[in-house]
Parts: sequence; C-alpha cells; structure tokens
Amino acid sequence: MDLHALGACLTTSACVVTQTTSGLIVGMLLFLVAAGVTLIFGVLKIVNFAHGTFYMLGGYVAYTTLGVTDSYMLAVLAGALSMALFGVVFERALISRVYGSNVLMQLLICYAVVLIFDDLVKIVWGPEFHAMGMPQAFQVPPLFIAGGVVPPFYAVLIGIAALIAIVLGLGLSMTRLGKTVRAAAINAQMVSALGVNTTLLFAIVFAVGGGLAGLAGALAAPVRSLSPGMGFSVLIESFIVTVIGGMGSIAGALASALLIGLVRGFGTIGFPQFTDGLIYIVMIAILLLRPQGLFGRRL
Amino acid sequence: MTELLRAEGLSAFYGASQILFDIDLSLQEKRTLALLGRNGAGKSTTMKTLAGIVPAGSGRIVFDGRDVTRAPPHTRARLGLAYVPEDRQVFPEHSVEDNLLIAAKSGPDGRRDWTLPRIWDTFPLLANLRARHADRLSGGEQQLLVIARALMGNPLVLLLDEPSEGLAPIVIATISRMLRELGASGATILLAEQNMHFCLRIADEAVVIDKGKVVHHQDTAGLARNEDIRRRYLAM
Amino acid sequence: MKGNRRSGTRETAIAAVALLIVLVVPFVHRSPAFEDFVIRLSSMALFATSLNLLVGNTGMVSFGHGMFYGLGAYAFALMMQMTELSLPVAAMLAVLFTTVAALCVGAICVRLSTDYFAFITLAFQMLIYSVIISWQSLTGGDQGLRGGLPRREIFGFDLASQLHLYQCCAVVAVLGLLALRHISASPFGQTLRMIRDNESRTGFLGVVLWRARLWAFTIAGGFAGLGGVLAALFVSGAYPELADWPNSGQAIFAVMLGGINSFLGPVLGAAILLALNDAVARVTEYQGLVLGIVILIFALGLRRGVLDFLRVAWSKDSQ
Amino acid sequence: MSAVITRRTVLAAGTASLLAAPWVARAQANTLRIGMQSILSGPIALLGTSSRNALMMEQDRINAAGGFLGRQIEIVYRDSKGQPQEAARIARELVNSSGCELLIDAEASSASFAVQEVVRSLDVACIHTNSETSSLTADPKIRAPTAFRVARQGVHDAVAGSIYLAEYASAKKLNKWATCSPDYAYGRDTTAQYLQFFKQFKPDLEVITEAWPKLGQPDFTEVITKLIQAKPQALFTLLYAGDLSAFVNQGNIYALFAQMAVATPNVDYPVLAAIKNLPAGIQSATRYLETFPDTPANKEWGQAYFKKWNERPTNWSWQNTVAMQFYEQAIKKANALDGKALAAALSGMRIYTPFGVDGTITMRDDHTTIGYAIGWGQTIPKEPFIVDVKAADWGKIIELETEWKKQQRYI
Repeated sequence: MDLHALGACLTTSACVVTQTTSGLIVGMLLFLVAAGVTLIFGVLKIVNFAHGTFYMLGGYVAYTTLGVTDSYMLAVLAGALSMALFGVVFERALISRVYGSNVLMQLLICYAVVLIFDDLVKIVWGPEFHAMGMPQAFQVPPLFIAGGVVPPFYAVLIGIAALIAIVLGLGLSMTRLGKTVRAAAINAQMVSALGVNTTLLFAIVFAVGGGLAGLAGALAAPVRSLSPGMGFSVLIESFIVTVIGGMGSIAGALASALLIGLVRGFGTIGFPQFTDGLIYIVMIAILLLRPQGLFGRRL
Repeated sequence: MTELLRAEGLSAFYGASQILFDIDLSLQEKRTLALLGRNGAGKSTTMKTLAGIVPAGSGRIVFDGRDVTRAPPHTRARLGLAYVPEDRQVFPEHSVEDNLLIAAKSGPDGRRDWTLPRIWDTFPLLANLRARHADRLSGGEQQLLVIARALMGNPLVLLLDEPSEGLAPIVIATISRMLRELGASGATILLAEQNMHFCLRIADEAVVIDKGKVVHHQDTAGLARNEDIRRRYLAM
Repeated sequence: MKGNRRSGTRETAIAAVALLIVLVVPFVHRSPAFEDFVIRLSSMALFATSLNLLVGNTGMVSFGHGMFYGLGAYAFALMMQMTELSLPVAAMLAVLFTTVAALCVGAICVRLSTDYFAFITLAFQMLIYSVIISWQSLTGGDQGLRGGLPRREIFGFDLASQLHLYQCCAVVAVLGLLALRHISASPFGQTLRMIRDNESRTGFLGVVLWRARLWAFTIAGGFAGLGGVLAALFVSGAYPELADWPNSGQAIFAVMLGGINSFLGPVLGAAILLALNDAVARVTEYQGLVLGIVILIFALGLRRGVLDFLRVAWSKDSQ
Repeated sequence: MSAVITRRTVLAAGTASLLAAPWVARAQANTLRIGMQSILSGPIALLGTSSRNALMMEQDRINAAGGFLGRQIEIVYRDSKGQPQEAARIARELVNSSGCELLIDAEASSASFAVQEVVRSLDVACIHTNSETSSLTADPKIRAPTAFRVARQGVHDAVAGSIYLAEYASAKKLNKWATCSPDYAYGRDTTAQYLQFFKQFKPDLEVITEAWPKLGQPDFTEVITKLIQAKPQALFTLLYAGDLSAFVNQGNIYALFAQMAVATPNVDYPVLAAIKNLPAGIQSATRYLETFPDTPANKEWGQAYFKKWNERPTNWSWQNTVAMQFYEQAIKKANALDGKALAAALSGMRIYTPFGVDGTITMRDDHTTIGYAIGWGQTIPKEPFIVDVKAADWGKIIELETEWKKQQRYI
C-alpha cells in the first residue's frame, strides 16, 4: 500500500489527467465487451461466458486482415463484422437450444466453446503470441493536456467507444428496434404475440453483442499481445463490470467500466500489488449494498 | 358470412398433464364469440393455444383459410390474429405511446386503419397518459392500453382474454361499452370470460367449456335464459 | 424412519464393500497410475459431491466453490509446514477453518437470489484467489507453498509412501461421501430439497430459508475443504489454481456430467472427467478441443448427467 | 430381453472402458521415454515451444548417435499451461502412467517448485531447464536429491546485471530508477535481488516508483502512465515474452522510451522480432545470442536451429539442449538410469558445450550450473539485435552468490 503516492497523485493535475485518461481507455474497451454481455443477458437471460472468445477472435481476424489488406480500418471492420456473424451462428446453432434450461447447462455450452476456440486459434495461428503493431497513421507523438499525456491512438479509441455508447444508448431508447428489444427483454412472449419475430430479434442481439466484442478485440489488437486464451481475463473483467453496473443495463455497463478503469488507474498508484483484489472488493460491496447493480432494476 | 378462425379437435398440454381435450370452435367474420367457463376450465389455455404461445398437442387451427397449427406466435400475429393476454402484460418500463408503437404494423391486407391519432381519438383517456410509464397506470387504464396495443397491429381477429378480470365495476362498464362499439364497427372478437353478464352484452354467441372440453354452444340471448347450463358450468 | 435406517445400513454396507475392493486392488496388482487416479478421484469426488449438495440438493448454483477447496488445501499445508501438529489434527483443523470460512462467506451470500448468488460467490472466490497470489510471504504467491509437506508418520502410516497415501485417501473419501449421503438423506436434506422445489411453500412451513441455506453452504464448504486437504497431500503442497475459477468450473462440470439428481452422479462425473483429461492429454495437445466437443455432445445430446440418464434408461428397461 | 441386456451391457461397458482408459498399461517398448513438460500455450508459449524445438533436435542427434544405453529415446511432451497444480499432476502422470524414466522440467519457476516435490517423492532423475528462481536449488530445504537445474540462476543474473547496470548508470548519470515487473514470485524475488546488488554497486541509486502488472495482463496502460508520472531516469523491467511485447507496444504510444532509459534481462530473439518498432538502446542481457560466446560451435548451433524451425532460438532453447547434453554424459558415466546413480554422476560434472563461456559448463554439487555465458549489451532494431556485449565475471558472481547464500542462511 502506498497511500502517500496516491495522495501526491491526486493533488497534481498532470497525474490526475494521465491516470484518468488511462482509466478511460481501459474502461472504454472494457465497456465494448461488457455492453455485449449485458445486452445479451438483459434480453435473453443468457450469461454468455463465451464472450471473451468473441473478443479474442475479433483480434485475430483483425490481425490477419491487416496482414492481407494493410488497412487498419478494414481490419477493424472485419473483426467486428465477422464476430457479429459468429454471434448469430453461435446463438442459432448452440445457445438457442438451451433457452430456458438450467443456467449450468448454458455455462457448460459456453465453456465448451471457449475451450474449442482457444485450441482452434492455436491450430490456425499457432500457440505463440502475435503482435499486430501500430498502424502507420497513429505512429505519432502523444499529446500533452494539462500536463497529462494522452496518446492520439487512445483518444481515437475512446472516441469510437464513446460514439458506440451513444449510438447504443440512443438506439435502445429512441428507435423502434431498440424499444422492441427492451420490451423483449421484459416480456419476449408478448412481443412475439404482437407480430415481432423474436427469433430474429435474439439473433440480432447476439450479432450486436458479438460484433461489439469483436470490435473491441480488433481495436485493441495494435497494442495488446494476441494469444490463445487471451479472452479469459477480459471475460472476467467484463463480468465484473456487468454485475456492478446491473445486468442488462447499458448505462450501468458504461458507468461501471469507467469505474473499474479508474480503480485500475489510481489503484496501481495506491495499491500496486492489490489492484485486482480492490476490484473484487468493489464488486462484493456493490452486490451487498445493491444486488441489482448500480443501474439495475430492482428485483 | 365467412369463417375467420376455426379450431378442430384441439388439445393442449402443460408438461405431462392435458389441459384441453378436443376443442372445436368457429368464429365468423364481424361477430363476437364468447368463450365462457369457470376459473380453470381451460379458457386461457385455449386462447394461448390459438395465439401460438402454448403449442397445440393435436388438432388443427385454421385462420383466414390457412392452417396455422404449427405457426409461431409472430406469424399468426402478422396474419391478423391479435392476442390480449389475461394479465394484460403491458411493457412496464415503456411509455404508453411506446407500448403502442412497438405493436404498430399494417394488417395482413395492407390496411393501416388503426394509427396513433385514431387510438387517441378512440381512447381519449390514453391520449392524456401517452408519456406515462405503463407500470404507473391503473388496472383499467392498462386494460385499455393492451386492447389499443392489439388494435395497433390492425388485426382481423382480436383474442381478448378476461378483459374484466380484477377491475372495478365502473371500469368494466367503460371497457364493455368500448368493446360493443368495436363490435358494432365490424371487428371480429373472441372473448374469454367468466363474468357472464359482461359477455352477454357484448357477444353474439357463446361457447361454454368445462374441464378442457366444449360442453355447450348457444347464442347469448338463449344462454341468458338457460338456467341449467349457467348453474352447471358457470356458477361460481 | 425405519426405512431410513435400513437404507442407511445398506449404504454403509455398499460403501464398506466398495472400500474393501479399492483397498484390496494394490495387493493384487500394483499400478502407480491407478493409485494416482484414485487419490485424485477421492479429492475431486468430495469436492464435486459437496458442490452438488448445493446445486442438486438445494438449487443454489455456486460459481465459487473452489475457494473452499483451495482454502482447505492451504490451511492444511500451512499448518503442516509451520507447526508441529500431527497430520490428522492439522487436517481436522483445516476442515474446521474452511467450515468457518464457508459460514462467514455464506452469511454474506445466501440471502441473494440465484443469479446474484452465483456472481457473488464467484467474486469471493476471485478475491480469495487474489489474496493468495498477493500474500506472497505466507502463501508463496503463484509458486504456491514450496518445499513440500513434512512427512510425519501417524500410526505407522507414512504418507510419503504411495500405498499409504492411497489407502488413506480412499478411506477418507468413502467416509466423507457416506457422511454427505447421510446428510442428504436426513430430514435436513429433505428440507433442502423442499427449498429447491418450492421456496415459498417451504417458507410457509416455518423453515427459515436463509438459515437452512447457510447450513447447506457451510457443510458443503467444509467437505470441499476436506477434498482440498487430500489434494494438498497428493501434490505435497498447495497451489493457487486450487482456489481458482477454472477449478470451480471443473467441479461444476463433474456434477453436470455425472448427474445432479443422483447422489453418486458427481463421483462418476469426476471420474469421467479425470479419466478423459488424462486420456486426451496423452493423445493430443489439443485437449481443450476434444473436451469441448465432448461437452457439447453431452450438453446438446444427453442433456442430463450420465447417471441420471442411465437411471432413466434403466427404469425404461425395467418396465 | 436380449435387447435389455444389450443396452445395459453397452452402457456399462462404455462407462467401464472410459474409466479404464487411463491406466491400460502401454506395451513396454524398448524405447526410453523422457517426459518433458512446459508452457505450450498462452502468452509465453513462445518460450515453451522453443524448449520443445531444442529438445527435438537433441532427440534426433542422440538417436543418430545410438541413443542412451543403446536404447532409442522418445521425448513425451505435455502442456501444463504454467500452472503448478497441473504441472505436479503431469509430472506424476509422465512417470507413473506414461512410463517415462527421466524428466525434463521445462517449466517456469511458478510450476517447477511443484514438480520439485513430485520428483522428491518419486526419486526419478529430473533436470529443471527454465526455472531461474535461485531457491529451487540454493535452499537446502527445497533442493531435491535427484533434481538438478540447467538454467540461468536468478542470483547469478542479478549479480552480473547489477555490475553492468551500475557501470552503465554511473556513466550516464542515471540515479532515479523505476521498476516494472510481473506481480508473481519470479518478478518480485528477482527484482529484489537485482536491486540489492544494484544498490551495493551504486549506493546513490534511488528507486522512485515500482509497478507490478499481473502476469498476462492485457492492458498495461495504467502502469505505463504511472511510470511516466514518476519521471524516472531509467526503468528496470522483468516483463518477458508476450507481456514484454505488449508493454513495449503500449509504451511506444506514450513515447515512454523517449522519456527514460530501459534495462531488462529478458529480451529473447523472437521477442525482439515480434515487437514492432523496437526502440533502440535498451540495455539487455544476452539470453541466447549467436554472437556470444563468439565461437564457431555456438554460431553453428544457432544457424542449425534457425534452419530447422525458421525462427531463432531463445534462452530456454540452449538451456534444454545443455540439459540433454548433461543427461548424455551422466548416463554414460553411471551406466544406469535410476535417480540415485544419475545424481551421483551429475554432481560436479563438467561438460563441453557451445554455451559455456569457456566452452564448458559445470554442474555444481548444489545441483545448479555455472560457467554459462552471461553478458549484457544494448539492442539495435536489426541483426544481430544486441551489440557491445560485455561478458560477466564469473569469479565475482560466485563470490557474491556465496555471500548471498550466507545471508539467506542456506550455507
């Protein structure tokens, strides 16, 4: 524990700005993954333990696409779209068969998918890590804001994630599709009786959730090492985010992803060897005080 | 007169226990048919089976000349079969207007008679509550809302399951009047009820079911005088 | 009540026969591989069966049961290394410690409803895991406890000997399973099943739901700790993965694979899982791929545990 | 009736065969099996597979030369994912079920301690090839009678590195340092050792901040910004493989390497190759370097490896090669395979090998090797990647190692 360093940091603008932006970037990428988890849970009541796999595959697809096309934009698109498609296939082929069954059965199916794809990635891309490298356009020196350091690449990532948060938020509250999705989250049977093809709707939800995770994986690929099994730690963190924010709440996912990002950002200064523990403690405290999460519906 | 909805030898199960036995029904265009029976007689299950929420065990459902026995609920809805469930099932976190918008679609023949303005006209009470969350409405208001919501789909047939359940007499009167007007304007309605007086004023004819079987079929005026049937199957 | 006692006697007899067979095997044929397998199975069987007391019996899905397995292993191994306590005393204290830990964690968790219960147990597990990783001076961090467990003889038993360890684990596991069976067949076990089947009705009968659940959670934690003690004996130490999430996942899988509605289901599931893991590891390095496909076939095809499936098949045959 | 029997029989037989599968005895072939376990998946799998590559080359060489005691050898590979519990299970399984008579433990430190306990109870000969944590063999309580180590040792590395870094820091006037090492035993212990010796050689050294990212942590951003905040003059890091690559890539975004000098003992060839935009001028140890020791034998081995696997060897590659060379000599000398006889043969054995600083490496009585090549230099983005290599002084290393052992009450 190093509370002195934490205090010193909190009183200098440079440190606050830098650690806040680093918390933002960690949080925003986390949000993209967690948004899918929370959306899928909210609508389908499925706890998608395979979500980290979407993130991993999105990264790998982007890595290969970049190698072939040499365009980061195409790589990101390919990562996101392929995972949207994969989401649909996953939902139709596997998850749709266990709707309404035991949560453990769903867990097992997801667990199987994680195992299978970790190994498939090993077979296709090899067991060693890969590094994608920074696209040329972003190989520029960082910006300095109020004494804090902000890299342009991260500023762009934060921008994209924020844009998606806004689109997702507005889309769910303002558009007819979004309203229907929210209605299906509460009463899918009734929505279906009103003439909405809920099978299609569920597939769309999985496509959006998978696509977001794939997008996160692709966006992060230039700076993170790609390796089989990399989805796991992301999955755990996005779960924490989902639970803290309230299962099914996009706003909650955003808020808690940022909270986790900030806990990391400042926790690493105050509690360098116990940052993870800090996050679990936050999660337990929130589950005890507000089991439904920060933005969750009361049960 | 054309037949819009017909059930032939319909049976249904909840798990291993059979709820419906060989139900036959026929609903003619622009008519209102009441489905009467005690609590637990199988009215709601019949409605759910017709709407496609409970799968038919055996038998056939023909709607507008098409066999829809195996069709999923949304297909039936798009063919013009609107279902209003017994416990109303509004979308509690959506506003009244959003509840209606989610259900908006044109009818099977492309008609779009029911639009938001017409709903506000027909249900002035809802017009005043359009921005309110549905879970903040009273039971009667919710009942009006779900009927309006069903109409937004411009259906050929309305399946109304116990619209009077749990409502105050004055609210029941409102709903009753509204349903009579709907019927008079040419709507086709299947109305499941245990409140016979409510039905008598709305429906043209009635089918009585008991323990999952059809036990009687008569026009409502006749049924009102048929003490025997009323005592045997409908008395509380 | 009489029937209960008779079936209790029958079960004890079955357990005694099973134990006898297991104990006789090494005198007929020594196979270190088989003995290793039985040692690991005894630990895993206790772990999975104790989890099933929650999952199958009470309907409480815990994602964090591995924390008690890990705590049991660490408590036992640390006591062996740091004190002069004899092995059975250390083992008993370790189980006691785990039971108390389960009581404390349970007191916080059991009031939450299903999904949140699963998550909070997972969170507690991860907290305990990260404490184990971080508290390096005590636990050795990710390297686990180094230097092995001191080998102290008890009653002429030397647990450094594979045979003695095998015998000891078999006896402990059979006794542990018998105790769990007894608990699950007792009126308390009936109450737990009633809670699973109909919570509110059980509440009306005057059962304090959270208290019954807490008892179940505590007992399950204690037996998981006992499993952990055996695991610590096997690897002669304690390692953080014992308390990690995938370990809980293994137990869940064993329970599901064997069958949640049969008492011996988790034991069979654990056996299949261990055997499958070993067999696959020898053939291919892509164990995950094979295991994943097996799980999918099982989850989408069989749709219930093997023992549950067999029972259904069996009773159909008998008709 | 017959259908009933068939069905039951099939069900029962299926279950039984599934359960029996693991210990159906393998036909005891004349082939000598050697069990090898390592991290073959995940972010540091690179090192595990490079160990396996080296062993495969050794297997071919030894078999071509007639094998061990006239028996052809077959190395059996297992992936432990670096988890100690799994490593312990695998070690037992290799010996008890798969019939391996010798073990190569190519685990990182986290798992090798677990393997050590298995070896202690099985009495089989085992060579740890990758664990650098000193206590594995230095601590007499942990040392096992039949387990040896052929690998760099943390304390050797720390002495050599500290001497080099102290000179470097004094020359460049770098007093304010930061550390950033993986938050697990290897990272913590080895960092502490480095700092202890570093301070001994450069008393005005000041560590102004330390960061402890988790092993395999996907995002190092908050760690990097923390380092930038502290404004150290130089950074010492023990991150390696995929983590090091991610750290460098993320650090580049913040222009971290323009703001401070960097020193790390952990730069392997393939990591250098994988890191895009490798900053020049990182002070690094020579993990394995074709040009150090600059001998034809070393170069030849490095080239052969590159030719066979189309990538360059790592530090783990040479360590595993030397382990097989030790086994080869020890088996010849002992004319036996059992743990006790091999242990007696290995203790004090000196072998000729390209990786020794003077062409030999010695297995000391305390079961660890000395005399292997240790040097430090600085990175450049292209071949030979590390230049200006300065060899460490083994006399000094052993002197300080002994002092450290006394401090730890190991001797």
